[in-house]
Amino acid sequence: MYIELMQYSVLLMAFSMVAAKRFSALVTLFALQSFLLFLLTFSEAAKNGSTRLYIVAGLILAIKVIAIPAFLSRITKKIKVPDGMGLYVNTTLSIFIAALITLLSYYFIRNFLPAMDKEAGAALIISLSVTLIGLFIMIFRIKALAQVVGLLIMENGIFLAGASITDGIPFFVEIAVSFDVFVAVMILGVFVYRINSLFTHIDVDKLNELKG
Amino acid sequence: MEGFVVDWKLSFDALSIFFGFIILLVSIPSWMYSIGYMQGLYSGGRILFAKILLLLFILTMFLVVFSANALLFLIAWELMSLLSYFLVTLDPHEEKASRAGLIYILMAHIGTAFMTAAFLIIYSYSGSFDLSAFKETCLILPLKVKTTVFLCFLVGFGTKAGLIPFHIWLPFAHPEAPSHISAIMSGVMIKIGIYGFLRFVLFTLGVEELWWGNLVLVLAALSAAGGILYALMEKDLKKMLAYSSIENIGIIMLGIGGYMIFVKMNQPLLAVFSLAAALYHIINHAIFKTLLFMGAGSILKTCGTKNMEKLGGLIKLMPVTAFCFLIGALAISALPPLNGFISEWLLLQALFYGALAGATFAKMKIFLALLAGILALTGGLAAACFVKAFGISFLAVPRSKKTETASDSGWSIKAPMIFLTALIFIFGLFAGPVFKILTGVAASVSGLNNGAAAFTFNVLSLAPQEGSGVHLNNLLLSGALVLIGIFVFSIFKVISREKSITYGKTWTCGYYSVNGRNQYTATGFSKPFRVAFSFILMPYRKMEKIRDSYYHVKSFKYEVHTKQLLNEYFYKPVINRIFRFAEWSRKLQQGSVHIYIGYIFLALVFLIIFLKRF
Amino acid sequence: MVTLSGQIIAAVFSFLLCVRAAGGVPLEVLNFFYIDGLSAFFLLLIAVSSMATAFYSLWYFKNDENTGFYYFLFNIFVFSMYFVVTVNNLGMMWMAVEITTLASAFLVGYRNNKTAVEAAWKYVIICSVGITLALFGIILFYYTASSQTGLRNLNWTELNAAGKFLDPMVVKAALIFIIIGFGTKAGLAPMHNWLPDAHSQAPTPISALLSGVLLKASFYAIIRFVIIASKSVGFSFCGNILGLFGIISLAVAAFFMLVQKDIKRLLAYSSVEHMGIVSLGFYFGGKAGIFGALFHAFNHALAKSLMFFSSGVIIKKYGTNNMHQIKGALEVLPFAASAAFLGMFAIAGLPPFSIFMSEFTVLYAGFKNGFYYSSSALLIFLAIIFGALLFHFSSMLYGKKPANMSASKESAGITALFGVMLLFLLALGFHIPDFLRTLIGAASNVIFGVE
Amino acid sequence: MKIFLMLFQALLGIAAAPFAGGLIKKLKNNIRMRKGAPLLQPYHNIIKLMRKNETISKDASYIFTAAPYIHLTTAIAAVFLVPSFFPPLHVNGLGDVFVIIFLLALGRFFMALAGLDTGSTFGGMGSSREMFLSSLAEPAMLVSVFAASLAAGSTGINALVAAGTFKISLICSGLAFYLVLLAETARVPVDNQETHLELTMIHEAMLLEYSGKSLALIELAGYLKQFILISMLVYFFIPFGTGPVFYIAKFLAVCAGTAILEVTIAKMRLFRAVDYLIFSFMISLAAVAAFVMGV
Repeated sequence: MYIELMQYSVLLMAFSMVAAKRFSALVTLFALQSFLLFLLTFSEAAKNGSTRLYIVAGLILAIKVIAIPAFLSRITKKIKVPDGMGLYVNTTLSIFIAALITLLSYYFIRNFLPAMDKEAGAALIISLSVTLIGLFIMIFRIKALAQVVGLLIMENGIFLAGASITDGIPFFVEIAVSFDVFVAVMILGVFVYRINSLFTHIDVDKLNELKG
Repeated sequence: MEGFVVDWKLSFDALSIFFGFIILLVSIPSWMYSIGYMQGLYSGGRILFAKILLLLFILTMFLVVFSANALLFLIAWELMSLLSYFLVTLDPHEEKASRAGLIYILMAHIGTAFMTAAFLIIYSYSGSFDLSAFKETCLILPLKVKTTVFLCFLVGFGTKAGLIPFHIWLPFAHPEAPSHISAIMSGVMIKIGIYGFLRFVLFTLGVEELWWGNLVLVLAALSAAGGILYALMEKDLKKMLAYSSIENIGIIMLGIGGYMIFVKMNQPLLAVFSLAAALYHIINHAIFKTLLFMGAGSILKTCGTKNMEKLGGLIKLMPVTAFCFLIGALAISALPPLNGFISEWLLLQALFYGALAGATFAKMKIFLALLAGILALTGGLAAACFVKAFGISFLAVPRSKKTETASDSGWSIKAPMIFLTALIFIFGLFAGPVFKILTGVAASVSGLNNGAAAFTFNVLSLAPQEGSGVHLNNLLLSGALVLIGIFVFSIFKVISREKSITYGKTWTCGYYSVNGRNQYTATGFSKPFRVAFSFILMPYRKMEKIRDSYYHVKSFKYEVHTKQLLNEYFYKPVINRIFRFAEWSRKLQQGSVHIYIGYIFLALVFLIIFLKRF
Repeated sequence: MVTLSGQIIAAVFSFLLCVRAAGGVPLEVLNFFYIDGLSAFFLLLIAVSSMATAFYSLWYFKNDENTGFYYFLFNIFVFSMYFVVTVNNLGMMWMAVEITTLASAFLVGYRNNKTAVEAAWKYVIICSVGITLALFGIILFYYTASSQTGLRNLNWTELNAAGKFLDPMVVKAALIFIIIGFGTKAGLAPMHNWLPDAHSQAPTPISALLSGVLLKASFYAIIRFVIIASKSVGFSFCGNILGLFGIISLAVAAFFMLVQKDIKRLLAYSSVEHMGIVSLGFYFGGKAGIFGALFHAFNHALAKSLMFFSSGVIIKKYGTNNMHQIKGALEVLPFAASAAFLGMFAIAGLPPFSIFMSEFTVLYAGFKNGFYYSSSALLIFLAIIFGALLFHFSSMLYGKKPANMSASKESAGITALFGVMLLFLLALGFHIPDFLRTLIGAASNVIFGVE
Repeated sequence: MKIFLMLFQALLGIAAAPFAGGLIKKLKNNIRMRKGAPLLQPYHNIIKLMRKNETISKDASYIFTAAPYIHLTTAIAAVFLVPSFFPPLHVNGLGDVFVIIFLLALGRFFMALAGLDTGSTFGGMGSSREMFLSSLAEPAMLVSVFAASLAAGSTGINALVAAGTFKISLICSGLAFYLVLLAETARVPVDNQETHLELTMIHEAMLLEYSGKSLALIELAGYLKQFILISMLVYFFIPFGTGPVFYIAKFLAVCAGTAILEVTIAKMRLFRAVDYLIFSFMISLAAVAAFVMGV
């Protein structure tokens, strides 16, 4: 019961991230979403008290809830860019599109994977739509950092899928993936620095020297 | 089957040997010619490079002709194009040459693409690249497949041979290449295209339907007439020769198309006859086109130009070249008693007897008569074209400084030309025996019943059909000509007692001085044709007044050009379309990473929606 | 130097593995590494071109100091690719692919100027997106596997064994994500957009490595999943999707190459084209198609590295990527330019070079299995691409050299490298050595699931 | 025996050829109510020219000197092929009716070269126009002969002579051939032998530089050509009646017709002549069509 609730609230987080205008808000919301994931895994762990799930939950807490948001907000402090992250489409339309995306994933799962049982299906719908919403944010938000967060949201969505429809993908893969994410974010951060120092802005849509 | 293995199986049947002979016939003199031709034009290292390339080129041609395996054939074929491309663009500074080479190799490649398709279609039935296997498979191919294959072959080989819709590379590549290369390309390489057509369409695929033959005949007629018409318009000597190659390919294809329809009209004897005539013309064209290109080359070497408007009076300055060129011109205009005349006469006979024999094919009679007419027109235009070529560039007074000081080149240039001139006479005079051999070739490769006996009346004279009372003994004819000539000459020597001959200025309505500037020009010579055929040639003129003040026009600049129908209305538009589309498509990639991710998203959505379709 | 020797050792080692695996008996190391014919084949591919690249890098960076960082990343990059093709666990494989991205990101941005960083950014972002989608696919795979057969790990061997029990619909759904995800990294259009930027901005050796090996490595990942999926949904489904992307890639490459100005971008698009051909080979299927595709991947690795190397020499000399500013290269750098020219004919698929053979095989598969339209389309696009390549290269190589430029002597080692590579291409065109033949045979056996 | 007869016939033809020219001139003048030159004037001209000194342009080469001989030689060689006074006489090996056309072409080729040889503008213009017209005339001539030989079943001279039946196809082809004949012999609708205004001349312009003996050769060759063509017309296309008498009668008739025609119609512009020749080509094709229909 509360598991579904949490899953839906993850989706809700995604929506609210779509609605977010300022970058700091985005980061906070991301931390929140990750925290929900942490709770999800933790409860799973508590239910069938397996140590490896505890560890995974701990990893999430460490990396996604604490480290990465901290890192991101530190970057935002370091590079003095306006906090707004530049919207191609305004929030209302964005939310509408996000809704459409959710519908799409609903259609997809229900049409193509009818064999699934209800809960798994619902979870899959949610995670897929979260993933795609992350993709949406990467497409329709101008600033580099927004794209980083978008990537992270996709990761979250996938993690949700991994956690809910399967009983957790194999252990060391799990760990590897989360470290991987961490490294990726680090590297992206470095590049954000570089972009800022070279271009004195992080509007990646202005990065269009190379074309054709 | 895992990967293809090239097996180096060669076969030496009559057709291959015939073409091998032609390769030798042309490449040996050209090789010798190249020695004298290249020195002074290129640096030493480049000459060596060119020689190696030339050797490889000739070898690949042999490989193409003798390969008994389609894959080997294909590889050798493409190699041939590649090497000749390198030879065309021998001088890396020549922007024009590199552009010409580009067009050439591109067209060649497209042709090869068609051939590849055809080969693969056959192979997917036969499962082996062996030519014999191909032959067996082609018996059982369904008709639609056969037609497809035929069309592919027609385009593929037609491109190499320079048949008219696919000819555009030829007038670019041949003039830009070094002359000995032009000689080989025009003399042999385009014939290799014919070889491919014979080998794969006639003797592997077999003639399935009458309209195939008709199609070939129509294209051939187009090539013959169109080629010579464009040749007539040219004032660039080598370009003119290139166009005339197109014409001759047309004539050869007439013979081959004749074979195709005669087979369908079940006239095996005629079929063999017409094919043999085509083979004869292949030899002849190889000889005199090589010779003519060599002549043009030695002019280019000494006068530094191949523009007729700048030449003139060379018959006194370089007599040997002039004589050889004259003989070549006579031969290529199909004038008796030289070899070109023989093959064209034979082709006319083939058409005539075809028209006579095809009793059940009433409309074929008219068609063949029309073809005969076109052949005659071609002959007439060819004569005009070469009167112009020889008359303007060799006769009268030099038209430029550099031409006045021209002189015959060294022996390594002269000897091959003289040799080929001799060949022209030989293949003209001993038509009987030569034709006997060729009919043997045609009969044996086509597997039709051997008419070799039927076409020669006695050892020396040709007879298209026994009992028709038509014999041509060229030896006799030329003997008669010579005798009569001597007779006439001596008679007139006798009856007109020795009169004094005074040498004076040329009379031009009392105009005081005749010099290079006010002679008749090549452009002027071809004017009537330009006007008469303006519906094809679409001539247009550029006039430009060069004035030093508003009132006083110092001089006029006047140019006439003709348009290439196909280029204007087919090739250029297509190419422009492609480029415009490409330019437009660049808009899809404007550098915004967001849009790029958007593409991924769209692809995903597309697949999700159409998942059931896959 | 260290790097080179390291690479050589690795190459020798992987070569041994190939010899081992060519026998067809897969080799498992502590249930973590798994090397069968397919992996072995790709090992060989990686080994050859990374060795060559290491050698080339020595020349390329001979004049600049502190290249330590470069070589460090280079090695990580290469070894992560080795890891991709040898590891058994698909999750690990996914991670390895991600690591290749992360490692090469800094290499792409190595020159650290505006364009370089821009390219690197696009590279990382787009590839990470793709990879993430791929992960989703993997999870779907794992989901169906675990729910159908109670499988508890992601080992390829076991998934493959469970192949026929998987739920087809889920597999199809998963496959979409897999192909789009890894396809992004394999440079299939329309997910290819990072590729020209990255190739044009990276240092030349890295460009060579990217299109020579990286694309294949991620294509290898696709193949792995296709093998499993074909068990339940049949090969043709996977083939069709690949075929769609293949045709799109060819078309995109053809038209973008026509109007290209930057030589390295040109080569990048030609890589897109060749990946398209490889996937078309899978589309056409049949033994011939697969064989052609794999062989083509190998040839392309060779030829494309050669192209990048030689044009790198030209670029270094002229100091520009812009093809309109390069003229008369044949005069300035006879050897490199000739190598580039011949290599151009090679990648354009002219005989007697080996790429002709592989393309021919692929085409044959197409005609044999009745894909007349796509085969003809392939032929047409190949013709256009040939025209484009020749158009650009003849304008670069021929013509008069710039007045201020003088013909300089070229490094013998590099010339020798070119010579060797050309020789390989030529030799493979005439005869495929039995070793390679059996290796590719083993690989295609793996694909067909023949024991 | 046959050989001697043949030689005799040839000589007779050569002797008779100028007469035809004279006859046509005379008739034309008479129709115009003029007295005109005597019938034998052509002979006088030729002899007179033989006696005269010759002037040759200093720019000319051996082509210029050789051309008249070659021209005449080819004409005479053709005479050996054409049936004239004794129909069935000709050397078998010498070929067929196509060969006649080729032979005439050879002579023309050299005349055209000679026209260019002196570097005179008119010569060039003349040879250009000559080649132009002849290249257009050639297909018409060939196809008309083609049609006739279709009717005869062979291109051999004997067969053509023997094919003695009237047919529409034969009339058509005969008409076509006659039109070509007018063009080839430089007669009125296409060219005008009597003009001496350089710009309107075609055939004459080509010979402008010639004088003396060479000119004599050329004139003789011209008469021979006319003789040959008329004989061909007479034998191949007007098939009734054989034997020398009929031949001469028909020959004279054709000459008379030509004369009348030349007087009554006017010369065409050069580029109208194109239509004229294409018209004759079409007629000859029509002849083939008629033959196919069997009429």
